[in-house]
Amino acid sequence: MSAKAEALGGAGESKLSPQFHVAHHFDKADTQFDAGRMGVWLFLVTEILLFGGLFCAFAIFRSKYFPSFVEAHHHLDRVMGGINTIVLITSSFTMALAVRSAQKNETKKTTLLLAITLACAAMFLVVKYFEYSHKIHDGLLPGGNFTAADFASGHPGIFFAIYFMMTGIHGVHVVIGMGLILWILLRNQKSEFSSRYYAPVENVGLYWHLVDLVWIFLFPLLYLVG
Amino acid sequence: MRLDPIELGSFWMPKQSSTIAEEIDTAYYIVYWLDVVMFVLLMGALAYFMYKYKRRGPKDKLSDVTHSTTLEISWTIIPSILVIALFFVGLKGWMKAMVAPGNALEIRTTAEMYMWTFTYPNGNVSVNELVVPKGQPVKLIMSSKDVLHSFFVPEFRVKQDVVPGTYTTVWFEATENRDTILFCTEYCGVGHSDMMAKVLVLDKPEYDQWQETGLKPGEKPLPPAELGKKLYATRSCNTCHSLDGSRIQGPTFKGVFGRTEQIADGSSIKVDENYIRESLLEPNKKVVQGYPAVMPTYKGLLKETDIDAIIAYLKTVQ
Amino acid sequence: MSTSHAEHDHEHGHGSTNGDHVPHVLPFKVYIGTFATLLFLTVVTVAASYVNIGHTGNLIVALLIATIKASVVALIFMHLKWDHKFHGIIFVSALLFLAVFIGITMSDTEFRGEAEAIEAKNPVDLKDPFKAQRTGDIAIPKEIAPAAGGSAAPAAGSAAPAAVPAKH
Amino acid sequence: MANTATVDELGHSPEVQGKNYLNQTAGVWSWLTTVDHKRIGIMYLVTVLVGFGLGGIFALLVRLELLTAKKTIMDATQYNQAFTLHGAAMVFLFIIPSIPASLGNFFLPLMIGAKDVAFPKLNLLSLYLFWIGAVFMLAAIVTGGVDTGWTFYVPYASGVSTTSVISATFGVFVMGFSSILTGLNFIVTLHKLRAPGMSWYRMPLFLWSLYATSIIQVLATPVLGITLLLLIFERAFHIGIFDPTLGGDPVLFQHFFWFYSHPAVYIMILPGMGVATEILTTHSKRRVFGYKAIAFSSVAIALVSFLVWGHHMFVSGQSELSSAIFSFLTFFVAIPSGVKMFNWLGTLWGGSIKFTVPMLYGIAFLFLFGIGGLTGLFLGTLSVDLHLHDTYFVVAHFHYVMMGSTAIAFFGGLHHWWPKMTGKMYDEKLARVGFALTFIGFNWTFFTQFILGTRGMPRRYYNYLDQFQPLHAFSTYGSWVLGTGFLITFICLARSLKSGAPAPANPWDSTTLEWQTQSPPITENFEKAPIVTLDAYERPAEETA
Repeated sequence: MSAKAEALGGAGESKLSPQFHVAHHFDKADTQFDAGRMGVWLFLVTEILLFGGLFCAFAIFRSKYFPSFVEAHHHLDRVMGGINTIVLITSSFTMALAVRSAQKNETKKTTLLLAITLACAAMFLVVKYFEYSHKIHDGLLPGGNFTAADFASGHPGIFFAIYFMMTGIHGVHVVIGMGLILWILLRNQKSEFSSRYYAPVENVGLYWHLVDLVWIFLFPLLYLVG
Repeated sequence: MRLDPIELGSFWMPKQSSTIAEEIDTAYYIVYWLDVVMFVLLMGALAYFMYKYKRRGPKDKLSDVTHSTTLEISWTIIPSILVIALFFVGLKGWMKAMVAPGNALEIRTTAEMYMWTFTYPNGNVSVNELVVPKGQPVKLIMSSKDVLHSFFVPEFRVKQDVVPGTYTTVWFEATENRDTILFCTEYCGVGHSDMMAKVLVLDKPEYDQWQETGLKPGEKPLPPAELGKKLYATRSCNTCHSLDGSRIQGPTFKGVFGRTEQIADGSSIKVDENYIRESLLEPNKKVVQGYPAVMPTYKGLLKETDIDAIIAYLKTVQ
Repeated sequence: MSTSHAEHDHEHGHGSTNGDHVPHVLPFKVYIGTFATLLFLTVVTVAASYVNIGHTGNLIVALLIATIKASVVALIFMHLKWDHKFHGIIFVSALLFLAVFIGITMSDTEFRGEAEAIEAKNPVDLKDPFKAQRTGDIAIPKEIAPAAGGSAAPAAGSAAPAAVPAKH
Repeated sequence: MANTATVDELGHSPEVQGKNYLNQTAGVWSWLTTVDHKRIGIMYLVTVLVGFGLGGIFALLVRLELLTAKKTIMDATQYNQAFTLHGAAMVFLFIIPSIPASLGNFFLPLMIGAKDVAFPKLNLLSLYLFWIGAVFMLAAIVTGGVDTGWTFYVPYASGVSTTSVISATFGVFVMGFSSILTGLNFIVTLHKLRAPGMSWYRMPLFLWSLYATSIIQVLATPVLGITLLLLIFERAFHIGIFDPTLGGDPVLFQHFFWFYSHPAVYIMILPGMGVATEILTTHSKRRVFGYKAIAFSSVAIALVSFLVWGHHMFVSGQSELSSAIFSFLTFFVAIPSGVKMFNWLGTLWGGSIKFTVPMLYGIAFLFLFGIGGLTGLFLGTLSVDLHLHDTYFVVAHFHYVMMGSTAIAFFGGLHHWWPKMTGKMYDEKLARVGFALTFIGFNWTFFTQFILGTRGMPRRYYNYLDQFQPLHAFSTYGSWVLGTGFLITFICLARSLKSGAPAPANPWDSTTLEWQTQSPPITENFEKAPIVTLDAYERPAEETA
């Protein structure tokens, strides 16, 4: 695929929103933009390591209680998980496009794309809700709360502890992400962004992609291979 | 129980009372002297510079040397070699401490808040008192019933956490005929500092005698009925058989001797020496009607004298 | 010694000379292509999970596809491909440290009790860790073991998990 | 000697006469809503000093209880809470934020010639998060205390303890975010806001140490977050990951905990090393010897610190393989630490050493860090650790590092930068008395504990064997001297606020940028953005000639 960038920067298109100014401690707008991005990347590092702890627990207990993990993962719904994967990838796609349209000063299109992203996120949570209520109904719960009877292997509760912690914390990130997207959507409505200042859209986008990225690993590990 | 204090072998260390202690102390003193030499050199230099380069006035001549690659490399490489050597010093003793000899006497050790229970190969149990033979490797297979504990005998220089849900092991071979002390060294709650136990090191014959009769050197044998009473408690008879006539898991011992019991198959039997003996060794052959057949066998876990003692004791429970 | 100041500004292709930020817009087809790739790989990974190539095989395939998907998201949606190298280093270092964390931790959990047959992978009954030994079904030390015969009754409410194997 | 031509001898040009960041605006509200890194630094400073006072009171109570072998003033439950709160307050409320969040916040932008940190609002947010976390920790004290030890080991903390573990751990969890945000802010600031001419190798070494610290804060703290979250869920909902009755693994908790908390030890010590470097070079007027070696050793320590956490677990029941790997890697932390030590001595060599109060702290740092570092070799040596683990030897070792090194460096830094921060000079004589008592009391208290430890005295013991009583009592007497020393230091500093002489811009004749503006600095730090033409510790040619 062609990765050639079409650099925008023509005089007509670079309107600056009235709210935007370069903070006094930065020498220029570009430095400010870069600083923000670097900050977000560092923040994403912390997110990766936060989830990393759970991935570590998953690896260790999968090895320790392998039969339980295999048996337990059959109780997760691959179809629902798959649908959620597609929903989240779609939201990532629309988010990426929203950043692109913000870069191109297409305010209305940005709003529309952000709204679609928001809708996808909501849909993800709805599917998650159905999955959770199903699990709760069947007693497929973490550790000491596990009540499902028809299990042959020893420690399915550990699997569901990891399942609920991972998807739960991921779900919290989705909710936070929705709040952030709503926030930039409202700011976009007020025409605060332009091709010269769209850092918040870009940075929320980065966060949202990370949420997607985590799910890209959660889905196969929990739903597909157990 | 009065706990004997730790006897000191040197200014720093307790007496060496196990085979591993010497090796660990040697490693300790290697690090110690290395540290002393390093410290004296560093602080000597510091003191000298403080004296030599004390500010005498604003016109003091300042050195303009800002770096020396030779020095940097040498004080990177030389310490690296030293610490790698230290690693191997530590590893050697550690390997010895980690791998128990094959002929080690195995003692099951249970830690719980806040006591130690030791179960010996022949089924003897001691609480908060570890009795080991001198000159024979002893391996403790340990587990905890609740939280983390840690087994530490300063004079033996051994330490190992006791973890619930898994077994950990530690081994040592005692070399001194004296009592010492074992500590719990992993914080385990309000009674943590009271979770100590006495370690009793006996000569092999005395150890064997203790295992056989429960008698430590200098102790007189108990009369059979009293030994039976002790066994009733230490061998957990009391979990299932009451003394006051109440029903627990099994029939009460109150007035059991001479009583006529209805057996599960419908026949009846008078409780005498033979029935008690049989019930200890093959408990589920003749189970009293209305009680579950759940008693474990004591075959191999009780000696003849023990059985006699229990019978003698049961005669007294009326 | 003094040249490295603000080194990233120079490799940053789209910073304009007057310091204004000028965006770097990718063509639409790049995004749509990425999206299609991600959807395709999702279908592949679900399909692959139905093909049994051994648990390790399935795990490797799933992780491989997930890594490809994640790389695509990071490189294109997150613009890492066109971004400062330093941001890539930050991102990769996170993964590196995560690998260290998981790897070294597993050097413990996978190798515990190597020297001790009794420890390895045996959960202990917390209420009575040595129940099996005391009731005499298993692991009676050899001096008295021959006496332990077939008539041994199971312990009361024997919930003990597959008790400790004999040492000898 | 000025790197910038705009600041005059006194540091007061007519335009900014009498104006500074303290009196720019007034009122509590102006402080609570400030985004000025200097004011945020000062608020952090006050908070960590309160934390230090709190931890210190618990420390004195613990030592007092240990005066006798049985009960002295409190029962075992209270004792367990006292040492837990001493540890938790000192680690989370004092040492971790002490140097980076207070001195770092104040001086990092000044030292690179910037007007502020990259994200000033985030900086304020991190202060608020710190306060919120502290409130949860204090709430834990009020609502039943905590008796788990600051390490929160399971299963005791997850199931058995009946105290307010959730409140305390949640407080630490929130403070973790504060730490992450500070670290993140510093990294971006150092990358993006260095003044023209301020290349990486011209930065004062304090900033290299803060950079290394920030790397750890960003990479390690999230793992503490997830660990504490799992602990809270374990306690509240029995999810079983750490619970052996449900198939969980209590040793795994220790891995999770120490993956953060070992690097956190370097969050504590690295900034202290940085402060010591600044003090030693300034007060000996000598350019730092081996600048690059010190700079890179900071980063090396940060990176290696992630590979050694298991040396806290040699006897925990982890695999023998792990222990061997960790012991080997642990020894390599000694190398960069040693390199620093040698280079510090190299810096003093050929200098012009003036024994100012900060310099006394700097020299004490070398002495105490020498002991703290060298005794670490005992604990890294596998077989020796079998005997010393969880004894008073460990207690003495980490107090030499945490308190003898970090806290001493912190107080050294406080005395070094006090004139800049407050615009006031303190009473040198009184400060010397405070220092002397602190130094003597510290060694008195803690060197004794090395002896206790090797003789087999386990830590966290309320009752102990009578044979240890004389040494314990000796250590307790030392703690009173130590406490008096700190009290005098506090009084000295507090008095200077009221009656101290006004401080000149550069009382120590230092070369770094923070001294090139007036004391205290104006809100914008510098009247004109400085342009750097010399290395950090380089003096202009006419001066050295």
